[in-house]
Amino acid sequence: MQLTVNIGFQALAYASVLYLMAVGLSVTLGLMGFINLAHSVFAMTGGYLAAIACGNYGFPWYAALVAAPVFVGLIAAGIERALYARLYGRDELDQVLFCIGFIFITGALARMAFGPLQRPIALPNELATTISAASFTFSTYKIFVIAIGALTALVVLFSLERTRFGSMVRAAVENRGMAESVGLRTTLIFTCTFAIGGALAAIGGIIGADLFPINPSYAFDTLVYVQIVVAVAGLGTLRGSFISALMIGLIQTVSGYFFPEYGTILLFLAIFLFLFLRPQGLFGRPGVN
Amino acid sequence: MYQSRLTRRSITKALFATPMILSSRIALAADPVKVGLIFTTSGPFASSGDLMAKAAALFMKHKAPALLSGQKIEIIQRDDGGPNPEVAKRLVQELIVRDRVQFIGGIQWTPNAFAIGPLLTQSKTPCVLMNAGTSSIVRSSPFFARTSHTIWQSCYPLGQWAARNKIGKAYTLVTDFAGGHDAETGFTKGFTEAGGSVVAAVRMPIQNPNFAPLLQRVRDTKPDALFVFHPGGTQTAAFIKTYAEIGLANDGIRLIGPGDLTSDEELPSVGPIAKGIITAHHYSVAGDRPANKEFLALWHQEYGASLRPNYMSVGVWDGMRVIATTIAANKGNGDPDAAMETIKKYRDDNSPRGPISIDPQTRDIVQNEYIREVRIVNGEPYNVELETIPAVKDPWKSFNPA
Amino acid sequence: MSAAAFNTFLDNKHRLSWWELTPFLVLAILPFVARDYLPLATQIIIYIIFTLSLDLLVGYAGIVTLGHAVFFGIGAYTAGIISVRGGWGEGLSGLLISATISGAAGVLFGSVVLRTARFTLLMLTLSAVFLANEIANKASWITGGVDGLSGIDIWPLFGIFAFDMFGITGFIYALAALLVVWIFMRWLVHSPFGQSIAAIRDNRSRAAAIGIAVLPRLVVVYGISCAIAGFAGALQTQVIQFVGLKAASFELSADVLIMLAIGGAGRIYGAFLGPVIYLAAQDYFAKDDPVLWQLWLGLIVMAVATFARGGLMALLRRTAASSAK
Amino acid sequence: MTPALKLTGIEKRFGGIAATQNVEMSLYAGARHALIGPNGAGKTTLVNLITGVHRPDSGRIFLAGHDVTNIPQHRRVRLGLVRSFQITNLFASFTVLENIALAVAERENIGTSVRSARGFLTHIADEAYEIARRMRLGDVGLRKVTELAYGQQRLVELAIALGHRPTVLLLDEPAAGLPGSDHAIVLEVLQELPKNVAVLLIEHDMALVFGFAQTITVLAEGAVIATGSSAEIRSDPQVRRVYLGKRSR
Repeated sequence: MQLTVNIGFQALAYASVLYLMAVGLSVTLGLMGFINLAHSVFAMTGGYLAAIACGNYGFPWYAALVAAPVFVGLIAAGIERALYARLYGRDELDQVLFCIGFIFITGALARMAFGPLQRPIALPNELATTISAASFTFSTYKIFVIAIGALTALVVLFSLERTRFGSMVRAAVENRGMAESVGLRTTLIFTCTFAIGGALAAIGGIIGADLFPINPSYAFDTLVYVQIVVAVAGLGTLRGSFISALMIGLIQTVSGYFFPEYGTILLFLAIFLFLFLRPQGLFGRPGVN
Repeated sequence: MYQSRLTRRSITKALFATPMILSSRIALAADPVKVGLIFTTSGPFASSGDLMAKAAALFMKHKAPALLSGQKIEIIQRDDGGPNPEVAKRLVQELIVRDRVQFIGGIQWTPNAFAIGPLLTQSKTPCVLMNAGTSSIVRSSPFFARTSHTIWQSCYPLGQWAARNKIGKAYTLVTDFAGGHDAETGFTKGFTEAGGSVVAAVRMPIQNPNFAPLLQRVRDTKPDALFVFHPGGTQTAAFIKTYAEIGLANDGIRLIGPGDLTSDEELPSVGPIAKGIITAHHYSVAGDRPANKEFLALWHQEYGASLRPNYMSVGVWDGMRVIATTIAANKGNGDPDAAMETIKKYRDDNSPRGPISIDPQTRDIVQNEYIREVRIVNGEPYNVELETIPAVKDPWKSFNPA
Repeated sequence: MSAAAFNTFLDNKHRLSWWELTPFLVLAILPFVARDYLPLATQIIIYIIFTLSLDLLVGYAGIVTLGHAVFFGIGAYTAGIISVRGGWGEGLSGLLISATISGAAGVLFGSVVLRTARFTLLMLTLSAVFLANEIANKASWITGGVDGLSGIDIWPLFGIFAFDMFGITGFIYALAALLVVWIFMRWLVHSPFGQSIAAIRDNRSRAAAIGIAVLPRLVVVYGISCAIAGFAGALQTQVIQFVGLKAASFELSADVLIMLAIGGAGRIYGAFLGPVIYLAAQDYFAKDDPVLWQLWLGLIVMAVATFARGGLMALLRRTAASSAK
Repeated sequence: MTPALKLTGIEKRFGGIAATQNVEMSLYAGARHALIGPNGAGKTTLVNLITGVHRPDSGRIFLAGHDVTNIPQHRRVRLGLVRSFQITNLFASFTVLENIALAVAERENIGTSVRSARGFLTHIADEAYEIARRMRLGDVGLRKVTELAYGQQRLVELAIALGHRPTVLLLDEPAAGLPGSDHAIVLEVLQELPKNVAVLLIEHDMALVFGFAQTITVLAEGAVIATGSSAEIRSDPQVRRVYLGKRSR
């Protein structure tokens, strides 16, 4: 019992971070067919901004958690218009290379500006504590992380289902040609969703800094985890990411607990077999590729 | 100088026979002696390599001129990008063949050190290991000497100390590579010989993003202490944070390990939660010795007050001193056997870490080990030295005679 | 315009031009002019062979993969294990055994993953390379794990030429291997089989409609490419007498993709240019400032992807065409 | 006499929608047969079923008496069943003649050959040129297909199909996207097709259909509603209602 709760709790915290870091990706992929291996760059940027703001300028952590993602969202919008937009519709080789180049550049810039050491983001005191209930001990911080993850998932789902913007995004993801023919401005929709995706990744970068430490090779270190969340969720779906992040979080945590020596093998073996048996992912439609 | 010797005949000869490069390496005293240094200054482990490179530069600027009395040294620094033995091997090959260095130094990683051993033997190039800590490395070539430490040097005495200090059951958690294996076996031997018992021994991947489930398992096993070895750097803070968060400290499970666990430069970013961790190691910035004070003064003057050096920096600092002393003693004549003889006699009673010497039999370092505890001094966490175990030789070599 | 004109056209397109031999001429004189650079040149040759194998997939068959280092790694480890665990140090047979094993692995892997396309294919190859890396890491009793596999002893070639520290034997050995691979590749891509592979790349559905069994033919190409990649891996093991985890890493997969893109895919000689430029520039710039090198590399790769599709080969071809006018 | 192509009771559903319902059809050698129907009638689906891109849910397909219902596309091609595409579908990095030669090479079974390091063997080159000449592509044979005008690309589309010496040829809207003035050339080319080939022409342009076909089948909502000569079809009241009615809407 205690074990289940502890493992579930850790898995949920891990999944929340992964979900935030990856949710924007499914949009990039679904909407424009762009294979964005460099999505973690936005999480890294968010992490660095928060670390510098809090560490060097005494910014309150909560303020950074709000301000940094907004800032990253704006940067993401600019980069999407200036760079990404040039490669829509290109073959996957060009897109993959573009992303690798982008990761190299941002990694080098981060190293030049902030040095090679990892940048800690100091937590507010009230979060750096533990809460005990009965025989359980939970980290307050992780509870906060899970809350943010769950909240974001709810907000994303709600706005997709219930808002005008959300229905436009859904229409554009599911059938871009049709959406354009009824007059939706897909370019604008895409820039907006790209920016939102970047901002969410930035939140993930900040609150996940203990799981994925902020350092210049961040985007490479996290690349595969973020990509497989989307691959497992499936293309053309915006709802599967949370469940897929949760599955990966569970595999990571359970194998880390019971088979610490073989955790990574099990994770990638599971992903490989899953994708082979179900190439469209959990919620993707067959044939969307 | 070298280029002019490459006549057509020597090239033809080189193509058809294994040439003697020894002759081409003998330089006049006025020529700079070339020293090749290999550090890890890019990739995920760049932070520690940076501290090593800074120590080398600091030594060359402030200490080398006085030692060398006019003899010039040219440093050629290379980046191996992390535990990449194939890269290290190619770099060393180029340093020897293309740049004609007389000494190799640096080498943060055990696998990289093993990869270059045959090259050193073949070319007779002395190499001073300034970090890699697996005991058996120095046996792989007679041209290796070490100024850093061996992992057994700290882990074996730590095992003995733990058994003496009310730790009956220990859980070991080490990174799965040669260094980690040394830590596991060294600690276990010292600990069990003194009466302790190891309840579980887990090896974790070298790049592990998620310590939580590993530590949750430790908590559920309820040992008296958790012995941990990982290669420092970015993992330090993440590990200790998770340790605090899972609540191991609350359950009274003590965290112990070699000094890599609480590497000095990372402690400020870990913060007060590191308090109480017990480690055994040969160097702490908090070490109360005049030579250390001087070293730190130079360091902070050069690199600012906020950046701390660590044990790796000191390994390089002393290693550079070994190389400079050797060059001065042999007047830069480039004879590798003479150089090795000089190195074997090296001793320095005033290293920042205390008295050190090179064991002439094993070419490995002999130094004090300190049992330290992380304490908050002036608001910042430091490894405060509690006990001194003087002049420790590498225990592994006495248990495994050549 | 006549049938004869078409024959002439085909002749011109497929026959060997004099300039195709220039890379070999340049490499052949290298030992006489730049002896100190032989280890670097040998590394470049090994990467040329590896890049050629990727060119067959990406450039000719249109299959983009993020996991080609899996097969380089299989070849590299096979060659190392034969020597260290098997005690067999004969070089040529080591190369052949390693290439055969990675080719067979490629056929198996290809017949699984080639049923998917685009993103899923990329993700399968990506998880495969992380999986392979972790297997090599964990199976340390035969691979040496993170510490790598050392103690590889390759007997002197033909019992005479030992692998020396200066890399002269290694260089000539690698150069001969490159020559063999190049002759094979050139012959393959200019054959009707090679043309049909390019037809599949251009248009899969039309290829099926003219009677090409698309999947089996791609699987064959995949196997061939993996065999060549394994051949390159084995060559590296034998020459540097060490195998580490990097031989089967995502990092290496990305590096080789970059080299191919800089040189230009689908043209054979792009696979020559890319590694030369990449490794020579890395040797020159990265030593002093790896961070600045990473920045420049990133900028170049992004620029190639965005503006200079077809890499240097396309650029050279355009320059040649405009100067001919 | 065995029909060159025979369909019996072909059914195909996508999700809940019946794309093809109980289609029966027979083409004999030398047939000039047209398949017409409004947009969405299931014409292209039928072509995909015949060629093997999709498998029917029920029904059987016979090629010269052999049941080919369950064999893959490339093997049907080898049995002489060849198609052209409605949307131009060429090998973009090759010249016109190479496009044709690729098809000829597959028919000759040398697509897997590595004997010749010169690309294609001489007799294949000769045959490719001959087909190009017949299709009025002789002059542009050495141009990349992507450099051609659209009308010429449509002709390459046909030429590739002929490269296989088909016994049954499915032409999916060969004149699609061409201005009316060019239809005459297409008709001319079609009328010069080898006499013994069974041709199934799918087309919207009525002038082309009536000019070419001896027999016409009308498809609506996946089902055959009429088959007959052009005169019979013109006067069929159901066809007028369903087909022409829809078109005029």
